[in-house]
Amino acid sequence: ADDVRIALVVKALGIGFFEAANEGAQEAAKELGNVEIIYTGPTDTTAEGQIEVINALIAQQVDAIAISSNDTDALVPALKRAMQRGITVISWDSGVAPEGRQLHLNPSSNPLIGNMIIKLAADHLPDGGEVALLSATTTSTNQNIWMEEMNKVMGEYAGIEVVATVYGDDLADKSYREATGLMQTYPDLDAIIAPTSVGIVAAAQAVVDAGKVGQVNVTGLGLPSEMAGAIESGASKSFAIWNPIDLGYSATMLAYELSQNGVKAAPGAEIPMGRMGALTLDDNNEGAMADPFVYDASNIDDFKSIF
Amino acid sequence: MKRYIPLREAILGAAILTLTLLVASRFPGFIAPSNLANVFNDTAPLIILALGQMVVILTRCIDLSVAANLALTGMAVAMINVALPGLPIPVILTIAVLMGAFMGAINGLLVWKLSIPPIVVTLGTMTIFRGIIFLISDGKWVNSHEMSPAFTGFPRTVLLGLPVLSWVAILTVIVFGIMMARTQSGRSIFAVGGNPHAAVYTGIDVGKTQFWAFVASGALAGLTGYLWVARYAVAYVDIAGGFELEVVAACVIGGISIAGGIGTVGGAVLGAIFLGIVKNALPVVDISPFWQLAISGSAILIAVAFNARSGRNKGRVILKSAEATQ
Amino acid sequence: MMTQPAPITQDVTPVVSMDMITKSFPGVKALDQVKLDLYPGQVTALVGENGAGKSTTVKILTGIYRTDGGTIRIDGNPVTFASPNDAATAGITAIHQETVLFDELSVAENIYIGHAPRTRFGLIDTAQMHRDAADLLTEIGAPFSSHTQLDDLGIANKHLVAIARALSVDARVVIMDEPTAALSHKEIEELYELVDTLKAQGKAILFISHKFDEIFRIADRYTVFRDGGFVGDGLIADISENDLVKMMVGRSVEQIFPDRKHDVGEEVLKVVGYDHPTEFSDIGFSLKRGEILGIYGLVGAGRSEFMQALFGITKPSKGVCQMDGVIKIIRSPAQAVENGIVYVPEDRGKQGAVIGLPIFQNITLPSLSRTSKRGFLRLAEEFKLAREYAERLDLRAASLDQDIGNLSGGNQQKVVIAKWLATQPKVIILDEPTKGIDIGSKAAVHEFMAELAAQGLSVIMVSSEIPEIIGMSDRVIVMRDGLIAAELSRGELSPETLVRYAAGITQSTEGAAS
Amino acid sequence: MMDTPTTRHIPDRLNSRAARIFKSWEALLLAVAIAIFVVNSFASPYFLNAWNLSDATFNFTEKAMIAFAMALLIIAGEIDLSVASIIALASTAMGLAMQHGAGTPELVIIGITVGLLCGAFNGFFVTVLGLPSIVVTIGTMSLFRGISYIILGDGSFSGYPSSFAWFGQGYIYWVFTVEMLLFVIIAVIYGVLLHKTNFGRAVYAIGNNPTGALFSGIRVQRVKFILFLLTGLMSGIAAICLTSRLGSTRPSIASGMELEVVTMVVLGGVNILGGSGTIPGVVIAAFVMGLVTFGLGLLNVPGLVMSIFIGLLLIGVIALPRLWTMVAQRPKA
Ligand SMILES: Nc1ncnc2c1ncn2[C@@H]1O[C@H](COP(=O)(O)OP(=O)(O)OP(=O)(O)O)[C@@H](O)[C@H]1O
Ligand SMILES: Nc1ncnc2c1ncn2[C@@H]1O[C@H](COP(=O)(O)OP(=O)(O)OP(=O)(O)O)[C@@H](O)[C@H]1O
Ligand SMILES: [Mg+2]
Ligand SMILES: [Mg+2]
Repeated sequence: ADDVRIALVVKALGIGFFEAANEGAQEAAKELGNVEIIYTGPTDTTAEGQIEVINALIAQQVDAIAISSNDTDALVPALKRAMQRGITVISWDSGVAPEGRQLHLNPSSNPLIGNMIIKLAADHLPDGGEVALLSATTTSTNQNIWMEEMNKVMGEYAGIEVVATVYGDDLADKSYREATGLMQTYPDLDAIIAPTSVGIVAAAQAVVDAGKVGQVNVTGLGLPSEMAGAIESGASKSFAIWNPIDLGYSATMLAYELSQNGVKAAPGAEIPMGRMGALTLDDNNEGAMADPFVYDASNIDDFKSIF
Repeated sequence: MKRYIPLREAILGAAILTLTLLVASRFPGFIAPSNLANVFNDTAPLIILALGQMVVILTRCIDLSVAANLALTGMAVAMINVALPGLPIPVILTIAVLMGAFMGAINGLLVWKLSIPPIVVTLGTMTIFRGIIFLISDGKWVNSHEMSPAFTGFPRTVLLGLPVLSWVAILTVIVFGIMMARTQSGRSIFAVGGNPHAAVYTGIDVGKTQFWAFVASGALAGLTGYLWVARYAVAYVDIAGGFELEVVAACVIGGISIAGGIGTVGGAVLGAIFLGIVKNALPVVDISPFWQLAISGSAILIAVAFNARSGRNKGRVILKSAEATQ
Repeated sequence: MMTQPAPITQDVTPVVSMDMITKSFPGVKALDQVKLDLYPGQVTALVGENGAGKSTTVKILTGIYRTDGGTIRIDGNPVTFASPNDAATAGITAIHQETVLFDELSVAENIYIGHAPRTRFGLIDTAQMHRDAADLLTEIGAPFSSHTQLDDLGIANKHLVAIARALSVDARVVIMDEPTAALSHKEIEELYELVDTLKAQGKAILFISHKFDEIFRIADRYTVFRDGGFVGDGLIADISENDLVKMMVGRSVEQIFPDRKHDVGEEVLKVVGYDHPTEFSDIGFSLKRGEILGIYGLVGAGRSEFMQALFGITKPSKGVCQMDGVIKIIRSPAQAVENGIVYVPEDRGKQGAVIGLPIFQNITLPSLSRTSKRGFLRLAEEFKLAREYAERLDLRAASLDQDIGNLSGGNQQKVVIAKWLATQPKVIILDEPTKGIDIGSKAAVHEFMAELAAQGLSVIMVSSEIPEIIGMSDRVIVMRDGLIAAELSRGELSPETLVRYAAGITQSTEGAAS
Repeated sequence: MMDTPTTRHIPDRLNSRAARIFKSWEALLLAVAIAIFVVNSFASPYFLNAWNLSDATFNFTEKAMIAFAMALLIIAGEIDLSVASIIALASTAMGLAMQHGAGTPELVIIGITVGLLCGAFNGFFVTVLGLPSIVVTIGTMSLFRGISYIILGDGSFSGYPSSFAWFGQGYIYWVFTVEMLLFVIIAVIYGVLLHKTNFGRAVYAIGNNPTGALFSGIRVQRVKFILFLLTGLMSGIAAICLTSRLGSTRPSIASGMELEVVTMVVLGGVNILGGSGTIPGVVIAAFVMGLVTFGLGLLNVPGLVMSIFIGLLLIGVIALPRLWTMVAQRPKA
């Protein structure tokens, strides 16, 4: 029989995080035996680019699409069409609106992440202090949700004050400039929280260049391979991320279950995802994979060559 | 009657000064010398590229491929650095300049030998260069920890209080200043843009001059490519995406006429600095960064409208009575 | 003859000698095995009709074009010019027919671009350059500084810069391609003196001109080309003006103007009080049916500017225009055409012809409302209209959908005239209709003009040529510095009167006004 | 000359219609399009499928709508680089209106109005103030999108009425989409406008010689202003389609589209310096670009690699004929 073709659609090609997810997907494919992974995505992080990719995938009549989306709403019509043509659609990492997918796999639960990013900063500021947020684009779905969740728990971190939120658009130079701007505007800044792998690296570089290592702690979500230098220089004391390999692996497993084993995605359902256990869906057909994992000087060397 | 050129620059300079003082009135820290040095350093790549673009625009061409050239060179030298971490920086610099110049030469040759309009050529090479970055890098990033400390350290090494990046920009300004004002090639560039037909009669090869303009712009883009990647310590496909328009905007704001032949080094530099200040001031004065795009757009419109006004109506005056009142 | 020619003997060896020179452009053989010799200390006039190949020869001698065949010798040694720089090195310099200068650069830079003095470091020595330029300008009597931006100079002064540029290289051969076409009376005299100086310095001069009085005044020798071929050469002293014209055209040309009845009809156009802030003031006149109104003045007198105001291009600050007694507001050429006023501009390439469009589309461009139906084109109608007028004007073209750019200048002019006749105008303005046109075609244009007038069309003819003005006009308006200096009836016309009013020299006391 | 009664006859045309068509750019481009179609059919088994081909048209329909107006503008010697930003602004305006309860008809009117206003704004700077259009529209390109950013910031609009989805997602009949129908209608309108009307003739005349056109009684500035209006209008219509297709508005919508539109126009044989070009050429170019991107998409070739093909195509189709004539003329010299 022909291979089962599962398309892993990412926000943009060439981002380390997604490359790692692809590794996980390949691992799942090997485990399942008859699966071919089509790893694809636009070359820049736009919804229009993803729609063209989706159209091409629909045309190829792939069996399943697992997508990390650039836009919650804009992809819905295209993905709906995919489902009408009998293609299984799930989203992972960065979700699409419920009507555009069968289920959504969160890397972790949003409240956990929201709490984690502020906790990472607060842990190093026992006496409180000023922190600023350096996010991705203004339209990034998950960053916005995490920041919202973070705001909900702010009360538990007395003395920590969020002084500003800026956007680096997931561009290294813009993030760098925004980080530099933050340090100039708020000379007493104690930490920069960047819940994005591009922003956190740029912010760490900006802190090093401004000679503020030790004064400003950069934390947030990043990849060990990219953050190894920042941990070493001390610009970042710790950061968190979930394991993208596991994420790609789980997404592939879920897509396979839905498309080949007749599993229905419905609230409350428990869907197996190989070595990662099972995903429990909530009322929105969403589920969380695992807790984010914290990296610091003690463990970074074990992970920096993996992803 | 038509000595407007210094006036135009004086006005732009005044605008920059006013802007700076306005920001400083709310945030005195902005005009601290260290911060101004920072702003200048931040603007250095734009200044360097604007000078290259200026030369191209003066010859009645336009180079939309500078940002893609920058990104490709940046990626290439980053990958070279990863592969051969021991390669000394002068060698890297040479490679960057030569690579950039080579890409500029491709543009130049298509314009010179095949007479394809520059906007078409560079629109094409812009996408081709970006595509090639994707091909050679496989879309992957080169991250700071993969680069050698010497590689990332060079542009930020501080000499006499300023980082090398700033010094490179200053040096470029001086070299171009002398070249445009006091050398045969500089004058040829003005001549070719001012009146290509007459240039031929004067023994200046129009196509060849345009070719060299593209080479110069390419070489500067290559140089900036290395500096950019080293400064931000990261290389990926999309770096400096859309930067070509910012470069053109800097030239336009600086009074470089898109029709060729008119413009000065000072204008291009001031245009770049103006944009640099706007960009750096917005986060400081707490205007949402979302305003930046609209502000630079308006600046361009005001600048061209103003430049056109001052250049307008230098027709002859026939009436003796009118001449007296001039 | 005012200048005493240097003693001429046949055994002087030429500095430059062109032989069997051939040059083709796609579709035209511009030069076919021509020869031309230039002698030291002598002025050689090169004469020929439009398109005879004169300027092409100049461009070959200055290294702008390469020959397809033939040899150029300098002092008897064959040379090849690969670029304008080679020709300059060989000591050949030229004042070209078109002004080829740079508006954005200073006068000194214009003079020295390409060969500016250098400092020890190889940089341009600006101070030295300005000193040298100032010397040159004084020498040719130019009344402006070397620091002036070229843009600020008038056309005649620009021409002086071109002359200075030609003199800035230490040349042995100086070429002047219609140098007097853009100059006024006084400057022309100065140019003649300059030519004498150059002759005295032993330089060989090639002088191209359509003006025969000029040729007979300053040339020592002549060479005649016809249709890209060599016809003959010799000493000016040995030939009469009539014979030279005959050699040039290949037949004898009657240099008399067509006979016309000068009875004119009722008033068609009346212009009152046209004013413009800088260009002209208080212009008023009336024009009758079938009349040819000549407008005379020195170059730069504001004639074209006023005509363009009448045609709706330049906006006058005040003034009224009446057609057949009805006041019309003309704010654009489109309105002028609607009211029956059309304008054949001076600058044919830029303003007259739409190069790139085929002939028939050029002709129907202002008449589209008649050939089309509710805004939709009807090609058959267009061809019909275009053919009618093309044939009436005896246009020489391969087909009606040929690009107008491929036509010779004279034929382009015919298309422009056809374009306006097709609109069935009441008033036609012809701005320098014979400028740069050779003797043969000139007569044809004059005849045609007379015929239009006879058919009841009113003609306004702007011209800087006194014989043309006197020969053709029923009435003449002389303009000076943007004002009407005089209005003269046919009986009052004489060259002296015209020049006097145009230059502002009156017998009365106001003579010193300018 | 008038007294010679023998009038010479000048033929209307030298080349027959067939010869002209055969030698035209459009013929060359059509050959390229057919070649790509054939190659695609062999390269991917999924290519020859009505639904897939229908989906593929979305790759170019919206861009092509703008490209038609842009073609006229470029032929007249001007350019509008702000079209993608007009889409962003029009889409943002529609989003705002939608939030205030506007229904589908109002949204359409608003999209079109904003497009026209933006076009008028560009037109004002170019025709009234006499500024070069490339600079003006580089400025408005930042300005229009900048306004979208100021309004939307980090937000986005979604939740357009379901009837609004018709424009970008609806089908007329079987695989034929609403956008395809719009594309065809607009192509025909612009084809007729450019090639069959006095207005079209004026556009060509202006592009070849604006001064000459003015001196021939054409209202040059008015024509140019109308062309900017039309380009704005088309951008407004494209904004309606794109917004409807995406079902949401973000300020980054359609970014970079202006260059694709210009590429399409130039590929279609329109001289970037003005004066020549045809609508059929642009139509074929739209298909060529759509076929290339879709064909490569089926092979899962990343977008940036596709852009290498587009870039090469753009330079190649212009360079090859010139290289050819250069080589052909060499032996003669
Ligand atoms: N660059 C060119 N391309 C094509 N044809 C040309 C070119 N230059 C000149 N010709 C043609 O060559 C012929 C000779 O032109 P040339 O300019 O030498 O004439 P001329 O004798 O100077 O005329 P005039 O008295 O009008 O200045 C003309 O038929 C002209 O159309
Ligand atoms: N300073 C100048 N710069 C550029 N062109 C000029 C200048 N002065 C005159 N000209 C050009 O020289 C020509 C003659 O000038 P203008 O038309 O003003 O004179 P006129 O008396 O109105 O007309 P004509 O030249 O027909 O006698 C025109 O083509 C004009 O454009
Ligand atoms: Mg000539
Ligand atoms: Mg005139």
